[in-house]
Amino acid sequence: MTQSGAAHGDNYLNHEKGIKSWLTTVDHKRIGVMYLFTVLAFFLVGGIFALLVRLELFSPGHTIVGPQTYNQFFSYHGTIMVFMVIIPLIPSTFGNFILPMHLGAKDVAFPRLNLLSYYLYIGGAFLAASTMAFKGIDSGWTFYAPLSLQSRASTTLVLTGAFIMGFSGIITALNFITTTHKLRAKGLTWDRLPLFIWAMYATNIIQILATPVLALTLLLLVAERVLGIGFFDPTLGGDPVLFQHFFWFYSHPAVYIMILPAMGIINEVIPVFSRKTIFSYKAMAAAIFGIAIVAFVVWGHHMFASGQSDTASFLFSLITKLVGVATGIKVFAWLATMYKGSIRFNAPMLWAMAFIFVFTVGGLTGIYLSTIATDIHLTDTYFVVAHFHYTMVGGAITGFMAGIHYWFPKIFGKMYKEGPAAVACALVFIGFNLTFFPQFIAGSRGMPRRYYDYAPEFTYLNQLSTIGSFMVAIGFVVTAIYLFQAMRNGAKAPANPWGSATLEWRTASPPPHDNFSTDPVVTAGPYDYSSIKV
Amino acid sequence: MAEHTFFGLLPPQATEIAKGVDDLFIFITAISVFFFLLVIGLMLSFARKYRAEKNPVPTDIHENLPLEILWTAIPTLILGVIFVWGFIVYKDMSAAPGSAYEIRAIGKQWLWKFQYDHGASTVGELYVPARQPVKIILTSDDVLHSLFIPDFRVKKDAVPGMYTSLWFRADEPGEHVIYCAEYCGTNHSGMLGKVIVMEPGKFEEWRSGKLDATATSNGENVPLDIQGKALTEKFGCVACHSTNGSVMVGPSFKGLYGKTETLSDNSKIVVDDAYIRESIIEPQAKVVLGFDPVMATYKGLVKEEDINAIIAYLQTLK
Amino acid sequence: MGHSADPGSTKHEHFILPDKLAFKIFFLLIVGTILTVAAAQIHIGIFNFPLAMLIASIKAYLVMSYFMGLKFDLLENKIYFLGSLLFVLIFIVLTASDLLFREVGSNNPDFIRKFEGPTSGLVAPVEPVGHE
Amino acid sequence: MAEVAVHGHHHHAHHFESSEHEFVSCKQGMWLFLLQEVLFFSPLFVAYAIFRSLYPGAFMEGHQYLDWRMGGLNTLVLISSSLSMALAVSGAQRSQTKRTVIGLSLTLFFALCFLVVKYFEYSHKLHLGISTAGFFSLPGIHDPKTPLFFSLYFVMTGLHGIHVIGGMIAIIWVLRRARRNEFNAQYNTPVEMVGLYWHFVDLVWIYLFPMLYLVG
Repeated sequence: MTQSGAAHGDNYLNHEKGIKSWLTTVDHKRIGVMYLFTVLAFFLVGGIFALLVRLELFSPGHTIVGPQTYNQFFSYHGTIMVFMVIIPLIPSTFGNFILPMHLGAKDVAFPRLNLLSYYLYIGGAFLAASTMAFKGIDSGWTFYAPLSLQSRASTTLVLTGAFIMGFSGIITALNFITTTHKLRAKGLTWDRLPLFIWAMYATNIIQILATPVLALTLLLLVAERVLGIGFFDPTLGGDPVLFQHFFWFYSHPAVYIMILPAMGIINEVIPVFSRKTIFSYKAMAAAIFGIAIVAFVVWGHHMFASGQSDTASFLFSLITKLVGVATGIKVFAWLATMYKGSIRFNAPMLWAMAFIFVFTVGGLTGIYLSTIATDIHLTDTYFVVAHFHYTMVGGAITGFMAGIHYWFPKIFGKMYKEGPAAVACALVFIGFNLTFFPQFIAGSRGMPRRYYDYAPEFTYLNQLSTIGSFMVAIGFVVTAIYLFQAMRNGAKAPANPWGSATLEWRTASPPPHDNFSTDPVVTAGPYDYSSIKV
Repeated sequence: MAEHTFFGLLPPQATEIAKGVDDLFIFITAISVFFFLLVIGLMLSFARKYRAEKNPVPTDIHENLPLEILWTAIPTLILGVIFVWGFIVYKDMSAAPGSAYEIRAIGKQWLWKFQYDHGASTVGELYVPARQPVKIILTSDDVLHSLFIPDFRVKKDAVPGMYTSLWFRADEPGEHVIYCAEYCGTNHSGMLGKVIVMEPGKFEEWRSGKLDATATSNGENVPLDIQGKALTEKFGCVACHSTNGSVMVGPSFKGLYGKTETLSDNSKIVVDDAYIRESIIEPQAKVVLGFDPVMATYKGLVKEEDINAIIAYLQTLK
Repeated sequence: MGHSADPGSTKHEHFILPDKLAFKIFFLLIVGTILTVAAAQIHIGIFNFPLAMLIASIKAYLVMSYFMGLKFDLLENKIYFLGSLLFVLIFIVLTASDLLFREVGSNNPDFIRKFEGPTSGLVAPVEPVGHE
Repeated sequence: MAEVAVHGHHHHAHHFESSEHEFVSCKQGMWLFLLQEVLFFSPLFVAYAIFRSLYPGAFMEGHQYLDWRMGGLNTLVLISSSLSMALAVSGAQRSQTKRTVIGLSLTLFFALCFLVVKYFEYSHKLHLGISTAGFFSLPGIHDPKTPLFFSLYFVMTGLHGIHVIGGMIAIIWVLRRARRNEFNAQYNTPVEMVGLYWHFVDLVWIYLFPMLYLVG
């Protein structure tokens, strides 16, 4: 089945030489790799801000910086992590690299648009990050209305940067939807698509429907600051809660843009390492789409205490319960996939199991926040901070780590060592729980979020959290070390190291420039391992 | 102060509603712990029982409709129960009883101001009668704030240009902390307050003016500079102006009185009573060089006697 | 050479708008515009706006299906473009469920009068109540 | 993408099976782009719906200052530009290059007329002191929310105007290629795509005209 011989020497990495060939490439694989390194660089910057926030909160009152600098730290941590890291993290790295190969296509539908979306991302990201050299940003990543309008920081610049980055996401989504529709391999009908493609398809639908609303909301904020249009400014007759509606109409679907691709990766990893087909493929695809549709009707649960009418709170709370059901279906189905399988604990599987653990905690704590009565007490406290870090860092970042360890041999053609990978996974997992579980307790005891100075009773919990955050940092550093080391002189990776049945493993690793020497024909499902020996 | 409830996970319960919310919180926790142990238990047992060495040949299972229906219906049922229970509790929380005593609260960059029906207004201290429903009508003068009283399990945003409301009935007298829960700028974490629950009789006494609302609790004849010190803490001055010479958001109070300061337009002035009074009422008028004009006005909040007390206090800080 | 699995989705006759139909649509659009303006003159109160939107939607239908050829296009393109209106509808309905149903709020005139006007915004800022 | 050979024969991109396959994919990409544009305008329609139901008086008072005759003229101009664009596209599909060039030029002309009418409207209003809420200085306004109506007017028609300018740039690009005789019955994708975009811009104005100018 595998065709590794033909493309032995020539692959997409050494097809053309020189930095210019990389910067002007339209090969979806090279663009995926460029995104990978750019997004990870911003992940490092966002991570440093996270550590600075945790350092400042090590003790009540002044620890390392004053209140204004602290406000800039958490604003940058939020903005960089949300807009520059976790939204493009999986869709633009593994989406770009793997999606066309999963479909058996030679490239995405519009390769030049793909390169344009990379440069839009870079342009927007550097414009937003350049505000560090000016007056910074101090209204959080949410830019709530009256404060972001009166802020003397360079808010207009970061809003323009985020506006440009939004179009990068839209064009990528547009590209992938057309590719999924029009460039599928022969025999690859809709019910033989790998679930990663279903997850990416749902993510792209959300991206193409929600990101334009964010783009215009940011534009309206800029117009508000520059032209004084008064939609959100109470002194000109507007309503700040209207801004929260516009903002969360994008930002809740955005959290599903972050988590659905991670679910897609887990849908790929667990069957391969359990040697068993995914449990109830149709229900899983339906659950993915269920989440994608419900994503657009629940944004009001961020605003239960914001002066929203009781009618709206009632509606949003009721519909949000559906998300819990759909997520439950997926978690139980993953467990059912492991049932009676033949499980091998390679690094991707360890990260997938860490994902299930952490995402379950994240999902369950969502129940507290979707019920209005308990949410009134818990919203805007560290309980919410812990909840969205469990779902976003626990979900999307852990899903990404499972994905990088799963597709590393295919992308770089080298194998990494399993020992350090297990150590790093344990470090990050324990450090993560040590960082964020104490925050649940601080939150339920009433510690509000975005607090520079807190009451002495919360000191012990914050100190635990700071120690945990440095453990996570060490875990990621260890990961970076052994992955870069493997990139340089790791063992040559075979075409199909994990014995997977999806199309990208039928070609050499790293794949040739045109992905497949002969066009693949799909005859079986994506998780049919009967014909593949490990 | 009553101790924390539910293994220290929740603040003390100071109202009936708080008990209702905590019961629901405990129920959801029970459900969550159960499902957490179920999912993680199953995952670990499958991982141990079906690892490659022990179970080399995987069995081919595609789906199991009854099981799928089960694990869709049960969560839906449980979430339905939680929703209905939550709605019942919330109905009491949202609608204040008609007989509630109304107090207006105004959030302002970095302090809470409360206005009572008999005309008095206090900063940072909310005086309420025990065992009687109290309705707080919230609004804000500048940006979003949020009145959060953990012990009462109540929280509502103060939105400029709009009124929102919350209500509670405190069980017994005591003091409870007030936080601002909506990020509102530099001193968001310093925007604290206190709910002082009094016996109804004592509250009536206070209400009819016998106790001066702004005097510190230990009565009348407190020296002016001591009152001034208490006022600089209550109005949140010390959150931005240090008293030990270190530069914070604003210039330090230490040695400020009588000092010649250079202003942002490089002109020089001597810090005297008039400059301090003007900087409290119109902070942007004369900003010291090197500082951002961040300070918001205290006009309408600080009385003349308060300014005199603050000036007296500043004179003691050599 | 990647080729699509179900050929149906790529083979479709290339729709070319006949000139006669183009001018007919153009004429209908002009009539529509005149109707829109005429409809605005007759004052039927609450029904004016829905009527205007109905006429505009008919004109929009004409442009979409003939000038843009959506009528003769693939089903998936129809679903995408018209599906987007569903999400705009969700956006409007749920946002309205908040702003139009607030009992305590900026749009509740009797509530405002009870407290001598809002504290900020166009109306004069609040003066401290009673003796300050 | 499409490498265009000199003598007008178009080679479809290597990863497409045929130029027909490429055309269908481009059209789907365009429809997805238009889907995104609908959502891009949606917050303004939400703001319109909310503010109109909250402050009907402001809309009543505000729209008297809008000249519906100018709006009506602009509607006719845009409808004619839709016609000329449709004729240009059908011309390209029939390899009648001369008609394509004339059609596109006419569309460009109508777009220019639209912007000129818009310029007069805006300058007249700004001269009167009618502008967005922050700089509003028109005397004799009763409803405190009327400046909000004009903010909505300027933002909606302004954003639409930017899309008209974007459309004109696209038309100029396609017009130059049409004049170099690059389009024929086998290859006219760019003309059709620009046509779709232009009809969408007209579609938005069809809704804006009654909403802003003809408040019942």
